[in-house]
Amino acid sequence: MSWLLPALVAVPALGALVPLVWPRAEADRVAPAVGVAVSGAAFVVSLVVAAAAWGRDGMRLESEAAWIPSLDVFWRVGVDGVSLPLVLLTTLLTLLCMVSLLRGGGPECGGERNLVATLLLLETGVLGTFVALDLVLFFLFFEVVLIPMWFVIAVWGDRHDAAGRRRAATVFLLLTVIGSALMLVGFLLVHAETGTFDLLVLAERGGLGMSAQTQLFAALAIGLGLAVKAPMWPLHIWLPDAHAKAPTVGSVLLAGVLLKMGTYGFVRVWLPVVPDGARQLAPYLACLAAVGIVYGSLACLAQSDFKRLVAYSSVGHMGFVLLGIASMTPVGVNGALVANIAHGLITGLLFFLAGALKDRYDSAELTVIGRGLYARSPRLAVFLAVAAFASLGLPGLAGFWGEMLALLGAFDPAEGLPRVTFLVCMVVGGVGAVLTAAYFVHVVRRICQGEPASPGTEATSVELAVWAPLLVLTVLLGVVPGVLLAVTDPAVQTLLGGGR
Amino acid sequence: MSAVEVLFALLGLVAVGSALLVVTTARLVHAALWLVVTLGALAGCYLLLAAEFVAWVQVLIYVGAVVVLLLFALMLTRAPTAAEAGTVTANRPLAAGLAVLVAAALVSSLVAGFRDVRIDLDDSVVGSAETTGEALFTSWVLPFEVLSVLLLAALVGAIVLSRSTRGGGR
Amino acid sequence: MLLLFPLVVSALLFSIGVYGVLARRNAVLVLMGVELMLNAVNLNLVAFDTYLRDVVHSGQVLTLFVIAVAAAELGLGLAIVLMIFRSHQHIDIDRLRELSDSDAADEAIARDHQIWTGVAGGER
Amino acid sequence: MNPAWVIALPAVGALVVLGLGTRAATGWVGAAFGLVTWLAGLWVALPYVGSAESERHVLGEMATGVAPIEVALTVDGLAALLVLLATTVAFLVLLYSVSYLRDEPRRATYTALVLLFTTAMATVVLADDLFVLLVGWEVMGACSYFLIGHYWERPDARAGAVKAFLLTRLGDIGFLFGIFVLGTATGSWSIGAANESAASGAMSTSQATVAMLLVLCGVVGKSAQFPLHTWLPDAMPGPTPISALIHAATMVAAGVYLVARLDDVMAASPVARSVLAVIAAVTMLGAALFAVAQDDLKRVLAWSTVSQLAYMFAALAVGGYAAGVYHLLSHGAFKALLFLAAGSVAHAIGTTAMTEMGGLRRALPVTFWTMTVGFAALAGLPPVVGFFSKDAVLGVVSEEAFQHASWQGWLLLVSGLLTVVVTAAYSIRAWLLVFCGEARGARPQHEAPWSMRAPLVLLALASLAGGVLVLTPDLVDPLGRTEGELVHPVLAAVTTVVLLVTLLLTYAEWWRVDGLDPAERFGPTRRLLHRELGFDRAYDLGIALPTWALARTVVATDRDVVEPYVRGAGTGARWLGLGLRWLQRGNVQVYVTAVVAGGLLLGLGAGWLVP
Repeated sequence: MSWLLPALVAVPALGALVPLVWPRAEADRVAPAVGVAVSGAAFVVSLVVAAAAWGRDGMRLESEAAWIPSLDVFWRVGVDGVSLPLVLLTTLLTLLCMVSLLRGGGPECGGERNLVATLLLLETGVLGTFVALDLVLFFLFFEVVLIPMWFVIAVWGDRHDAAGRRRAATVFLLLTVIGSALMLVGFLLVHAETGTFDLLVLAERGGLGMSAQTQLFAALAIGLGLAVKAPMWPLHIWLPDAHAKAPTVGSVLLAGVLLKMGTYGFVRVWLPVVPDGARQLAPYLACLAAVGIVYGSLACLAQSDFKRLVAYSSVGHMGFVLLGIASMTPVGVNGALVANIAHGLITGLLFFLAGALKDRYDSAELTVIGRGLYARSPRLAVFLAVAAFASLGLPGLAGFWGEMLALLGAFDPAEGLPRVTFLVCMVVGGVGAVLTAAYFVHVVRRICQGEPASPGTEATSVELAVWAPLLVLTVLLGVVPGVLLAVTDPAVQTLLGGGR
Repeated sequence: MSAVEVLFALLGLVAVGSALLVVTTARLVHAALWLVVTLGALAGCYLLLAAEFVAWVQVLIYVGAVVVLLLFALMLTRAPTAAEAGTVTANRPLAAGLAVLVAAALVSSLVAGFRDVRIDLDDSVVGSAETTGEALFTSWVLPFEVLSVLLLAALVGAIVLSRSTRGGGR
Repeated sequence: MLLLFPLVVSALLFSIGVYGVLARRNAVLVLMGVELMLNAVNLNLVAFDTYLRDVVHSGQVLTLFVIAVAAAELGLGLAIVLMIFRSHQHIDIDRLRELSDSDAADEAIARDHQIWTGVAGGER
Repeated sequence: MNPAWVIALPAVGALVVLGLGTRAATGWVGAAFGLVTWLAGLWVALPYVGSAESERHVLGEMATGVAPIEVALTVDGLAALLVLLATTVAFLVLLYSVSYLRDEPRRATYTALVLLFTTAMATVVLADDLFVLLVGWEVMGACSYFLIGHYWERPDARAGAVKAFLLTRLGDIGFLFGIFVLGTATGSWSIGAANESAASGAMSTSQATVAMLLVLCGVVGKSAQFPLHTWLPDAMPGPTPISALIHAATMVAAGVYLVARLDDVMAASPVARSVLAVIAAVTMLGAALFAVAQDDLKRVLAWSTVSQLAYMFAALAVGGYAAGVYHLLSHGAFKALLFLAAGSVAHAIGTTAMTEMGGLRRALPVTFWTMTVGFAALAGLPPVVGFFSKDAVLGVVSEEAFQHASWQGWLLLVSGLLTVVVTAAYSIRAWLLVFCGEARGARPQHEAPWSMRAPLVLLALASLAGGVLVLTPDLVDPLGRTEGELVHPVLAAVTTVVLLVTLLLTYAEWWRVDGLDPAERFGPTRRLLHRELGFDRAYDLGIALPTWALARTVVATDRDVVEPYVRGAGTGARWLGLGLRWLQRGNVQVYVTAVVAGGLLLGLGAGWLVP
């Protein structure tokens, strides 16, 4: 029984109360600092968690307590190699978001107090999702995230388009809630046949005790719920609007962390709990993922709004993640996990940069931003170019390894899966990778290069402090991906092998 | 068929027939008067069922007080005494259908359940004032007291509601 | 005597009461329908009391209670009917539509809101 | 010394240079790091030059879920030669750039990128593992992209950079899949394992064929071979030293290196070799013809690079490992020389258009003489190195044609001999237009400073003396992969005669048109060649435009097909709400009716279900 994980979840939850109980007159001013302090504390706790669990086999730091025993619902948490990197990513990105709110980086419409509290609540939900080992607990935290995100988009979103941001927020909320409801049905189906919500027990059984029919339906319901969040084509429609209308911190957390909850769920729940159902659905998932890769890339080519473009690029990148998962092989799932982390870092950085551009030019339209950022804001432009190359999957930067492993997984999928289908998906994914390169170099050509349109402002020290860690981690992860893989691989092998 | 049964059947017929007139007559005041007949016939039924005290209470309270109250209400709401068109709403066909269905359901289930059951009236205890009063003030005294509070509350409520708000304000 | 006699009379009276409640326009007549239903119940109670030879006469006592409650209910009901008559000048059930979910009702709510708070209505 | 130093040193240098920013010393610091890297390269490579030994350094291991990726470096004879070539040219280019970019505000990023490129090239050359190789391979591509776009105000530079990156990346996806096939076939990602498996026959022919065809996609992209050849000439808006380093001597040659590295797998697949032969035959002649019609000096050189790379592939396609590698080295030297000399010309007169040049012989003596050596090497005049290496290639091709009577051999021999003629023609045409006759444009003010002249002279000396290598075939082929000599006297005599005749004819034509462009002789054909047979336009129409159209379709699909479902769900709910609202009209009687009906239903239902 370890108190570390409950503490990890509790720190942001309790910290969210601090700005709320602070004297009203001062609250907005001190809120970002409080946010930095609380999320910093959460980051430190996550580092302690990492120190305790990094590189050790199996589930670590487990704690369990009866919650609603009559319904078989328990408080069960723990971390392993699958969740630990995501926990670290979450705390890091939240910390960086809070830092970005410092020194006038906050929302123009004010309300820092509420924003900080909302973001901390969001962090609680995400962290809870990543450490939960009980299906109901997982579902609960999964849902906790939605409401704060709705507020972040609807209240602090694009200030030029009040109706649009509300609509985007509501579409996001509704689609995810519908998905979650399906997921809950799936969980209940699993419980009805097995009598437990314990993820570890269920994973150990590997679908034993469930009829093929039940597994298929449960896998379908759970998969749909997670696919909305991931998002899988064609359930992605909430994503571009939500990202484009959300404030910078909202986009960063949405792309960097929230999408991962969907793919994490696939790895943590879908694959081990209902493996037979998953096996039947995997080819379809792979096809949709491959379509998503190409579709997202093509949509990016025709975007004129930078934030929307980055949003659509997420559809493509998550397609790689889903393709890796669909292959149901250790290598594919490893790839999915690495791609998850890489996408969190890189797209987080890209959204921070898009936010910086939007702050400067009051729009993320490429035509409004204009050409020649290399000359106008060299540091910003260099960050942008490197982030773009990382995102297009240049080997040697973080984006490559995950996508490469996902494609490798599709090249040689698990036994019993149709090889030809997966090969086609792999080739389609490869074409998507080229298209990804096409739109990113196109963007660099449109805004970084060319005759400078107007004088620009260089990145501030706060901005650099936010961007630099992401860039450094992107490069590090690109040069030595083995560090991450060494953590995920044993966990993935056990998950796919069944049992602890 | 015994005499009691014949008598009961007749009274029942009167009750049901006048009840039908209560809900169908076009003259509002007549409806109240037909209600008197129904309630009176029911009082007779109670007598036949050896519930003497209840029968008198029925006559006193229902036929006396309640119907008078209804007539007052009709007058206060300026109900016309002449026959009037449109005393039923558009809901009538549905209502009739439902009433028939309810009747069919109830009667059929009652018939199915109590086809040959007989009440032995010969040596039954007559519900006189004495027996009923004894039951009321021994076994049922607590509900009786609670009922008195209810009546008080209703009294106060009726007064509050019917007071003219114009003078008193909110 | 056959138990069915009072029971059938009671069932018919109840159904007639249902019809009265559902079909009558005048609120007072609706209340008469309610009275019919109550009396149907009373007849049932008395019949079963006699049939079961209840020592404590629960059926008859309960009938007395029902009569008292009916009187109270009627008193309150008629008070309400009178109030409605005062405010609407009629007591036609099907013309009392304040409970409807209509735009007019929405506006009325917004008006009330304005009266109560002094803030322009519809702020949602 | 651990070969990782050759990789690490320039990377550190890149960071240092970036930290220095635009200070005056930036260029010199970059050159210093180039020198250090060159010394490290010498130290690492020299013991293995011409040696059959090899040494493997394991740096780490990376779990993947299947066979782990072993991060390892190997130094053997081939890697040693390439390390020497890459570090040498990189150092010379860095030195040259000190003066070439003296007034350039962006020299910090430039120098850093050149150093980063050196890191990447060293990674490619030294990699023992296919994935490590791929990392270096693509980082090179990215550096190439950024350096082509160095003058990012220029639309042609921007377009060229994008084109170069996308075409090479297209090929690289094939390469990646090829790695998958190789790795799955051998159960390891090591290059050595793949070669062993192919040589021992453990890898089936079909596996080898699929793998090599996929790998060839990457090779064709990187080395600008047909049909992905169009990017290299468009890469010329980049700074000229970059063209020398990346687009002539090293990066584009990495494709050749890769094929040479996987020689055993290649040998296991006759189909792949035939495909490579066809590609080489088409590319060498086509590119040479395109070169004849160009007006821009750098563009001529770019097409000549494409053509010369095809020579190397021709040799490898018929198993002429030694000839291919030899030509790779020789070409690295003389093409770097040619580009740097062209840069010197451009530095002096500010343009690379040959219509602006002429009569530069006297003003730029050092450039003239060194470039003459370069052109001689390109054309293959004895005794310059190009003569020997080209002779080696044609020799191995003719052996294939005559001794094995294979159609690949004949195809390559005919194409190769024709290319000799065309190459000679465009070489002397460029030489004449640049250096001879009357001055047609700006007059040069000065010869280049010493830091630019020194690399020219050194490379010219290397080109002159490189022929000596012919005497030691073990140097380029220590393992004895190919039989036969590198020298073929009869063939050499024939080609030399053909060559001289071509040179004389071209010179005569130039004389006849009075110092104007002898390529005008081609008439309308020339315009067609100038447009490079319209490949660009075809790719635009066939690939780029449909892609854009598809992109717009996708966006429209999202807006008009996928999103309406979402909106439809909202509208549907609203209509349903309106319908239910219609029921809630406030008529109490209706409500009560519903309640009674419901109660009745429940009662009946209960009676029905619970007997």
